[in-house]
Amino acid sequence: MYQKKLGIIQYYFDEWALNRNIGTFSWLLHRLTGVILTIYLFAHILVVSSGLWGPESFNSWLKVVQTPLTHFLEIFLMICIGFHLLNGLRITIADFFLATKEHKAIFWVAGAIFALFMIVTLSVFLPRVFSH
Amino acid sequence: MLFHEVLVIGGGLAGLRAAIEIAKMGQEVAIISKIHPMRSHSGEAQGGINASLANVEKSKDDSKEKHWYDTVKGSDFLADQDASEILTASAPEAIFEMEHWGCPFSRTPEGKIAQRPFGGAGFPRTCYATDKTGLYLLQTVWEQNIKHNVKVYEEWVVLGLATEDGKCCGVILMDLRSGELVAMGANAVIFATGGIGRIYANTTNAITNTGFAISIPYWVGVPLKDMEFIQFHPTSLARTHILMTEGCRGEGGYLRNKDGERFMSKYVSEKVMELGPRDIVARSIQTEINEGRGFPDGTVHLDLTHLGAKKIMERLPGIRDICMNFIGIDPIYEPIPITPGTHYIMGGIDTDKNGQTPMEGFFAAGECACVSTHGANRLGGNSLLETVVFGWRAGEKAAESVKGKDKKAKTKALEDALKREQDNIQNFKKLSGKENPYKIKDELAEMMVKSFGLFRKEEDMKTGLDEIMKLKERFKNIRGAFGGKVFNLDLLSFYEIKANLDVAEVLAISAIARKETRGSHYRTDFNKRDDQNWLKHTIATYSPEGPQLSYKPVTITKFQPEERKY
Amino acid sequence: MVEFRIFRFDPEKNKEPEFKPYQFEPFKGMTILEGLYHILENMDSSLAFRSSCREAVCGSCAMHINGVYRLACKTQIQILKSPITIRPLSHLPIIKDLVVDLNPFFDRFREIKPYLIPKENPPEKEYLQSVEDREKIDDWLDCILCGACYGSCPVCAQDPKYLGPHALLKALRFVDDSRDGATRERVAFVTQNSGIFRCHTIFNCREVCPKDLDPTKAIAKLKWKSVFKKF
Amino acid sequence: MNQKQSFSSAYGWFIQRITGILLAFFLIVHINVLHFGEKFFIDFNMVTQRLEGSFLWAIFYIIFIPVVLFHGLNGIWGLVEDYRPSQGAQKTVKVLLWILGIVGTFYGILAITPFL
Repeated sequence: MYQKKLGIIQYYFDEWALNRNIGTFSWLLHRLTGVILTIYLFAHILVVSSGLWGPESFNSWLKVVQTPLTHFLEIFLMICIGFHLLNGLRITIADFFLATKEHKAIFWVAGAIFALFMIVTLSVFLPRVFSH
Repeated sequence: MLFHEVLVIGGGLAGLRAAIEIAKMGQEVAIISKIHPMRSHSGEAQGGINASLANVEKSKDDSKEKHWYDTVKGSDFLADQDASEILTASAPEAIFEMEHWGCPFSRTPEGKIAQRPFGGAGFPRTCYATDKTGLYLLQTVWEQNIKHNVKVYEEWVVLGLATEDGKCCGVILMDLRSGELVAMGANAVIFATGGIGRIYANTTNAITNTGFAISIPYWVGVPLKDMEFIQFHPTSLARTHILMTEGCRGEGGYLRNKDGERFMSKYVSEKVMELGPRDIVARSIQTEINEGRGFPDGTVHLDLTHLGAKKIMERLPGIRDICMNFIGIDPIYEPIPITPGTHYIMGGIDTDKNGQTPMEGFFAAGECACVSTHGANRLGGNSLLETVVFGWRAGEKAAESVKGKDKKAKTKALEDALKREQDNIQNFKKLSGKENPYKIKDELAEMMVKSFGLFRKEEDMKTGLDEIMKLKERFKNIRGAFGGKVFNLDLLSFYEIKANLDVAEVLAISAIARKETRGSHYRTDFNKRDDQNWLKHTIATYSPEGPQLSYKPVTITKFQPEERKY
Repeated sequence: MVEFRIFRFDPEKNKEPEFKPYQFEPFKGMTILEGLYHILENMDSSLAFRSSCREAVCGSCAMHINGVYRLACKTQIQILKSPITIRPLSHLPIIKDLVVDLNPFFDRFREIKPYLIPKENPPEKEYLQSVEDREKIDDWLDCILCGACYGSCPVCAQDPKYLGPHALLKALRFVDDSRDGATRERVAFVTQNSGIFRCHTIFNCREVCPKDLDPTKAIAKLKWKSVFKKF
Repeated sequence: MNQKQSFSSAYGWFIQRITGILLAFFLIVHINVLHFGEKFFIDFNMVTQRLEGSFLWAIFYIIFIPVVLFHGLNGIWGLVEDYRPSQGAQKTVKVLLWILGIVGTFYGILAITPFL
């Protein structure tokens, strides 16, 4: 008998290769964005906590993190938050209201909301990137 | 050497039901099945299971005796009436048992088991669970096997029987997964291997239903009974021959020819119409097609469009799924093209009413057995009933018969049989001819439809028999089987094709000998029933020169043969 | 002309699986299963696959065909783009070619006690069940145990102890059955570490189910019952 | 039916959904105010102006921080559980996550006090 050995990361690529559909796509992205956001959350707390050592400390830290690059990365952060939030709501709707049949429709509605959100985000964030 | 007190061969309804009974009686039992039990052909049964429960308004005058009479009349009086009586009398009990085990029958408004009308029955007495009754029954019975912890050898194929002094003492098996041959001893063996539909090309049966299983006991001397009686289901989907349940007509579907005419009025009374017994309806359809009133693709239409979406979705959802998947037609809006298809064999391994065959320690139940409750033509809904009732009885009898016997395998006989099968396999692998065995299988199947189909004629059948002999000759000159061990489908097919040829020969010789028309055996050259000469069962016994025929009287207890009119 | 690219693995010959191409002329209305039989009968007698009913009720022939888990018997060749890639079900050990070892799959199924545990002693006739009560279980009955959902579920790959969509669907079938008396035990059982809460609502099971069942919905329903103890 | 049942995962699942819904609200307010409302560059004074003396904002963050930490770390726990770690590893990870969560909550609330 033959069974393929699963690598911890390889596994996600395999599943995506064999199930290319909305469900798998959003599950994978949900995982990825979730992990990124949790890491960001801790970093965020650490940066803000610099205020404990006085306004100067806070301001100097903020200088470090407010560069064109980080501002650009903030757009990426918004993508993560937007997706994770909308997809989380989609799963919650399916779980709570047993709306499994409509999950694709909900996905596309969420996609439309996401697109709107991104238009607003870009219009605010892109100028910020180039204002340095 | 492996040993089990009772071995059940076949994991369909009859086999599983027998195993439960044996486990309940405290005997050790194992099931051997070529496929996983849930893949059995029983699961394809759609319409329902008969019992005179009198649960609906129209059937309140129904009784066991009326069910008995309908069964006997449907059989064209060839049924053994004591067996039919057992079948119909145990029916309510058997169905209540299934219900208690959890079978999700459809319900009447009062919460009782719902019943629908079926062909050849005086009252609506077919208990149903939408149009997937077989699947749900199979699930139920398998679940009970899980509960009783019955050992199942999945994907083990029986290749031969081991006998000693005319008694069955075990089987030779091939484990498909490893390809190893195994001898397994047993004090009793129950065969519940189902039908042989695949020797016909236009069959509604599963791919697994070949003539192989039934030929195994035949080769060691167990006689086959009434093999000429093959039931043709009136409504099978065009080309694929997937079953369209009799429930379609039971729920009020019409049969129409190309002029849109409900042609059944020409063949049976206005009261019965589409709900005649299967042999008559099938022949009527074939007559329409033969006389040019069918559609150009050789079909007539089964029209459900007038039933309305709600009724179809509620009562016949499976039929709708099949139509949409396989021919892209939605029966709510379009009629279904159908032709008759080979469906069921009334004959089989000769057994008495307890499933006991003439060989000691060897039992049979279900479609592969011929208790002869169905005689020359089975009524719809009686086959599921037969599997349950006679599976149960065979299990009970087998369990009783092994009580107090030695729990030891008869090594000598088993080893001989094992050697024989090993040689057989070696021979198959060593062959070096040119013929493709699958071509032989296909040609046989086509020929059977033509020569031993709905309408039979002496000369057609004779040429058919010649053809079988020629194919047998050609089979000796086939290519070798694939040499691998693991999951060797090719090797298994060789066995099956060889068996198909033998079973077809039995069928052909039995059919040629019976010079009358009875039930599903319709001869254009002898188109009258002949109770004087032919009110008897055909028994075919194996001999190296070919099957030897003898005859056995029919048991008649209550109902004297009369003209069969609908 | 159509090309099948079939996953081949013979434990007696190969160490690693490979894909082999087969080309033939299909007839109109030919299904993938008929194609596989055509190959077995005329081109390559070493091919192994499972089949039985050829009408989508036995569940033998679930496999991964052109990117989706489906039943070979009800998939028409003409709706697919050639070459058609055929793989066995995932997450299960491969015995040979397209034949997988379904034992892990059935073991999970057995764990949930898939049989009726009656509330009361059986009456003389049938248990009475109203049409409405029968309707409640109607959506959960048709499972043919083909394994498509198990193969498509990413959780089943990671966690071989995970009960799987098929077993959880069956559990709900008994939980919702008005005749069954073991509801509390059943819900408690599926609330185990490898039970319903390993489901991440990926929807693959309902997308691939050849009988159009909805295991995702069944699991969601069980989650509700588990959290609010509403039996 | 002998396997150990764990109703804690049932509540875990439920609370994950509830905190998720709460977070949707919190995040929209938080991000709207900070990233869309504020000027391009933030410094200590700007934040203090907004938060100083505002009882509502204090409550907002005191709820927001534990909720977001629970949601994040419970999510990580779900991911870890998928890999079926051994009993010992499960315990270790669980303790680690709880410590991270509790410390994070206190430290996070502490971190906003200078602005109040």
